[in-house]
Amino acid sequence: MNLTRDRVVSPILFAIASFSITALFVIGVFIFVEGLPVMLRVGVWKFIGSSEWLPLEGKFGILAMIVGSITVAVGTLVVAVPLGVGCAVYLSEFASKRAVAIIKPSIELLFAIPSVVYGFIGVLFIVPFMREHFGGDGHGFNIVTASFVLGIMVLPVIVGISVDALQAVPKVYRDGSLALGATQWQTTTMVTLKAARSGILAGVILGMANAIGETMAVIMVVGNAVVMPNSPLDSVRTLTGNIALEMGYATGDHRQALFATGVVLLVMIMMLNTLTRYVTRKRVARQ
Amino acid sequence: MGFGLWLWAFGFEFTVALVTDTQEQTVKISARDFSFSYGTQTALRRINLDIRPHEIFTIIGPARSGKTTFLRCLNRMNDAIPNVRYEGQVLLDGADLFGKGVDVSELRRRLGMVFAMPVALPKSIFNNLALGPRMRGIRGKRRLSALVEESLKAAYLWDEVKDRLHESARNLSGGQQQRLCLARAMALEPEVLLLDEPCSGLDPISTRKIEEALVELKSRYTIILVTNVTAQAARVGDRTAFFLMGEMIECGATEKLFTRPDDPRTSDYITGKFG
Amino acid sequence: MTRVHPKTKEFIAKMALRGIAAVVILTLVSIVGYVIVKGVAVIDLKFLFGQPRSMGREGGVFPFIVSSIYITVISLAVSIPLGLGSAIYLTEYRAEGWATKVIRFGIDCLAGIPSIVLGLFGFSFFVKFLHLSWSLLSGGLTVSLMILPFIIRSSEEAIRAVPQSYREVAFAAGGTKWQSVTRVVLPCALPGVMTGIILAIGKCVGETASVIFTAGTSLRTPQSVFDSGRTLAIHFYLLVRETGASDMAYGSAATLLIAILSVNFTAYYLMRRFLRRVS
Amino acid sequence: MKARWHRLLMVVLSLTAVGLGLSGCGKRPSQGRTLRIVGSTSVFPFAELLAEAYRDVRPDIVVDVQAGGSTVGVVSAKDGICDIGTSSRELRPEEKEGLTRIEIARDGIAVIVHPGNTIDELTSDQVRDIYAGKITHWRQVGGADADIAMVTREEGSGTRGAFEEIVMGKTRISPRALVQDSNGSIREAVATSPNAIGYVSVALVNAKVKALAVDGEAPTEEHLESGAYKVMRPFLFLVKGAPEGETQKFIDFVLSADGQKVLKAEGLLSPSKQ
Repeated sequence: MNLTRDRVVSPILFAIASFSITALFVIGVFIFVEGLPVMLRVGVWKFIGSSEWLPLEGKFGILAMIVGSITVAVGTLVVAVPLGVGCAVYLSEFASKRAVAIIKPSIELLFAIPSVVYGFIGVLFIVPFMREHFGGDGHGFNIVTASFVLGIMVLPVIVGISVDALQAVPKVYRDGSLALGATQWQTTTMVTLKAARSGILAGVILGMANAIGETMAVIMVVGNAVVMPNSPLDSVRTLTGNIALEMGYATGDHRQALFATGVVLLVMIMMLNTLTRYVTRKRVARQ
Repeated sequence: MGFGLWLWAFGFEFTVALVTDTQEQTVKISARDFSFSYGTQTALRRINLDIRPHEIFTIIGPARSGKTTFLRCLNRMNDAIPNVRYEGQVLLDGADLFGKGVDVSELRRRLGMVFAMPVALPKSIFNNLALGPRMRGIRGKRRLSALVEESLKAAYLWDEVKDRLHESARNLSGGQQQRLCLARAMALEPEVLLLDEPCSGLDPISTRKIEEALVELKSRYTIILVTNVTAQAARVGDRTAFFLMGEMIECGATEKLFTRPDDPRTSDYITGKFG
Repeated sequence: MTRVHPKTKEFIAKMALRGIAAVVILTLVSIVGYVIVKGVAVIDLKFLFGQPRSMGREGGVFPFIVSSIYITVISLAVSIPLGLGSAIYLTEYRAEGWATKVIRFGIDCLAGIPSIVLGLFGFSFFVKFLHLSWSLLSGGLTVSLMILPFIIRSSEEAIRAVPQSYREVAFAAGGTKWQSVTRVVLPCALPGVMTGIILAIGKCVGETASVIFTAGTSLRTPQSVFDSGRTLAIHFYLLVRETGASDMAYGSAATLLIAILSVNFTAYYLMRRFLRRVS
Repeated sequence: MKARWHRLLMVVLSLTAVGLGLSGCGKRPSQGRTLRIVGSTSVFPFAELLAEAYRDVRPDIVVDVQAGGSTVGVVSAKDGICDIGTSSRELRPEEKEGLTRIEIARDGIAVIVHPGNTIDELTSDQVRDIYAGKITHWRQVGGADADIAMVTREEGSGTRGAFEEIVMGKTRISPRALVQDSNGSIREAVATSPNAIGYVSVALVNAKVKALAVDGEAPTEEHLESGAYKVMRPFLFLVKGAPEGETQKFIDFVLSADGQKVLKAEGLLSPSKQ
């Protein structure tokens, strides 16, 4: 009886496990079928190489938005990496065990705060602050604002993964270094951080993927102007924002162009993913 | 439930048949030209030995000599390793272990195993012991309780834990945990006990308790004990085999093997020239 | 170049790190605290169980709470069996090989898809292609695609963390693979699996981008999964967009945060108690 | 321990069961009892209010309103996904086919600035030049010493379409304009930025923002009715084929004095006499 059940279970589980692949395939098909035709009609290079976005006149160029997504993501990292990794190093290397036992799960809890709440805080505090003290073309709705909002938003991800990576470094490494007379700080910078490097990097890339994929919080604070940014104080539109903003009103080619925006977004995220896999695989190989 | 009951009834009859069988037989387990390899590595080479019912058969040998591998072949725990290859035969009551249609679960139930490191599952003591019987489909509370009590008594653990059967087994000491593992193996109502260096992590007192239990249990089970403490083999073994580099060098009555070994390598090992 | 004494350096670095950690924690805590403090004044029984009036500018948020629960329940009901099943298959039933590589790649890709793109897909697949229209079912299914990879990963990690020796015990006791999984491995991995599920609940409740295109924005209390509904997170987003930082917006946000945090806290607490009991 | 695990299994199973049960009880007749209205985000708040008012008249009817966008309204009505589609702009010729167009109200589009702004009035040429990016500084139109932050709706929006048609003519709105995706969010953006200019439905103008007079005419009800204030567009209900049954009854209610009273109270104008 048991054996027969086992023989039945395996294929069922295989079917379940293949669901992700199937879902991915169906998603891909639906997005590509809707998005590719207009992309091919306009020309792929023109679509991603021009920044003229006049969907009602049939001009679809999303370069400005690609640049927008990337600048916002980079800005996010500039804000989040020093804070997140610093916080993680403090937690795993210097804080007391009891403090970590309380703080780390709390930070992970914050992972569950809806992104719209971060956007709301951004509109309420950071946008007026930026407008009054820095001004610029975006009048407060700009790349820096979005970077701060997203930077805070991805902190829990980066802190959580970095702490895990740091704590996974065997204690003997640290003991070895301390035994050689190094201070705790020297041990951290020269031994622990080096050993945990790829784990932290994976967390950072994941944070970046989150930043590129975030939609609603960004729409609220980035201003959504379709222009090539000249300064960090300019407003930009991100790829995700473009879809969310115009989806409601789009029809025909315009709508397909939004699906095509989704295609570009997908490809960008896949590239980041491949990078993550490469980074983490190297870690595995080394160990 | 009905199905389980039927199965239980079937199993019962089966055991009765075996009991009548074992009274006549003189060989419980017998390896014939048995070789075992995984990948390109040969772990066991042409092993020939017979294990008699109701004896303590000890296997000694240095690390990586294949003794644990041999033990794990007996209840087919090595099946999970990819690319394994068996050659030759191992017969249990005359039937090939690796033959077609062998129910591995049933086989493993008949050969209860205790590992080198005591593994107490993060469950209560009772549930640790009841795991095996439950997986066989035994549900009755009374029957389970009886089995648990009986096995704990046989492992000399009952008096120490009878008041806290429903507390976590992880709170037991190392020695107690290993006796728990022994009891867990016995709760399967097996015919053979396979013990893989069961005392390697234990202090002398715990070791003695387990050894005493084993001698006591001989009347009910056939016991195969793998050990790297030659003295232990000398203390409890009826017959002993010496393994080296995947080969069985010598096998015989323990006393004879320890006093007048045939093979110079055996005497080198037991006198401590290497190992 | 003046050489700073290592001890001084250590002191400075430690202080700087402590400062950074304080900034991070304070920022996050103050965001949560601010919203809850501002919003908690609005929350009363009438707010929680009342119907919204004039576009949600007045009245209660009951329909949105119901919709949020629907979306969460539907997506968990779909993604927990699929996620656990996949995790079990990948860890227990299949040796690492091309099959696991392909499946893992699929899971990673699925995890990487931005929620807005999932929203596009949900709209064209569930809403239009399957004729489910804007409904909680469409929304819940879309969200389940979002949290599935997350649940698979966390379950997989938890299952992997169960010592190999536990499985051997199960096998040695005559267990089949399935028995070793259900009776030994899963119970031991349960805390980890639950952590993943709890975090996933947070994601379900807080998701906006994909739900807005699939579940719609109806203000009514949904009667069935085929009805459209507006989740609390979407309601908050629309309120903020349409009316700015109003009391109602704070109230909704606070309700949302309190709900998520209390689910998480309860779960953590239960898990700790559970862990203490067994180990 | 084991019991706990079984309990979890029970929870999962019952969740699934609840899900299935819910989907089971969802199979009830949708026609006749639920009216589904989908479309323009500008019409959405008003349709929602109408639905609320209709609940008092016909408690047995559920009116379900979705915001999607004017174009979604048109497409959904055509596809039959909804009973009534809504649009806040005039239909394009190719969209008209197969749809019955019912004008339920007219809405002025107000040009708004921050209440602290010293400007009270602009000509339509000035508004156009501001949005075209030719005028970038408030001093150029007699205002304060500050850059203008223009806020616009996204491409495809009904409000934007009407604004472009009436004010911009052939000129394009500068891509530098900040984009917000609803009337409300434009109002909020303008209300919080001292140097911003935006355009929203007249009905949404409140104390947080200041509506400018365009070409000397303030967007008051009187000027709108008389046609002196030109920036105006219709709110449409769209029905596939001819409206019938409960759909027709709801439309009758909207066009009745009771329905119109709801819209009037929010600052909309009655539909143009046809």
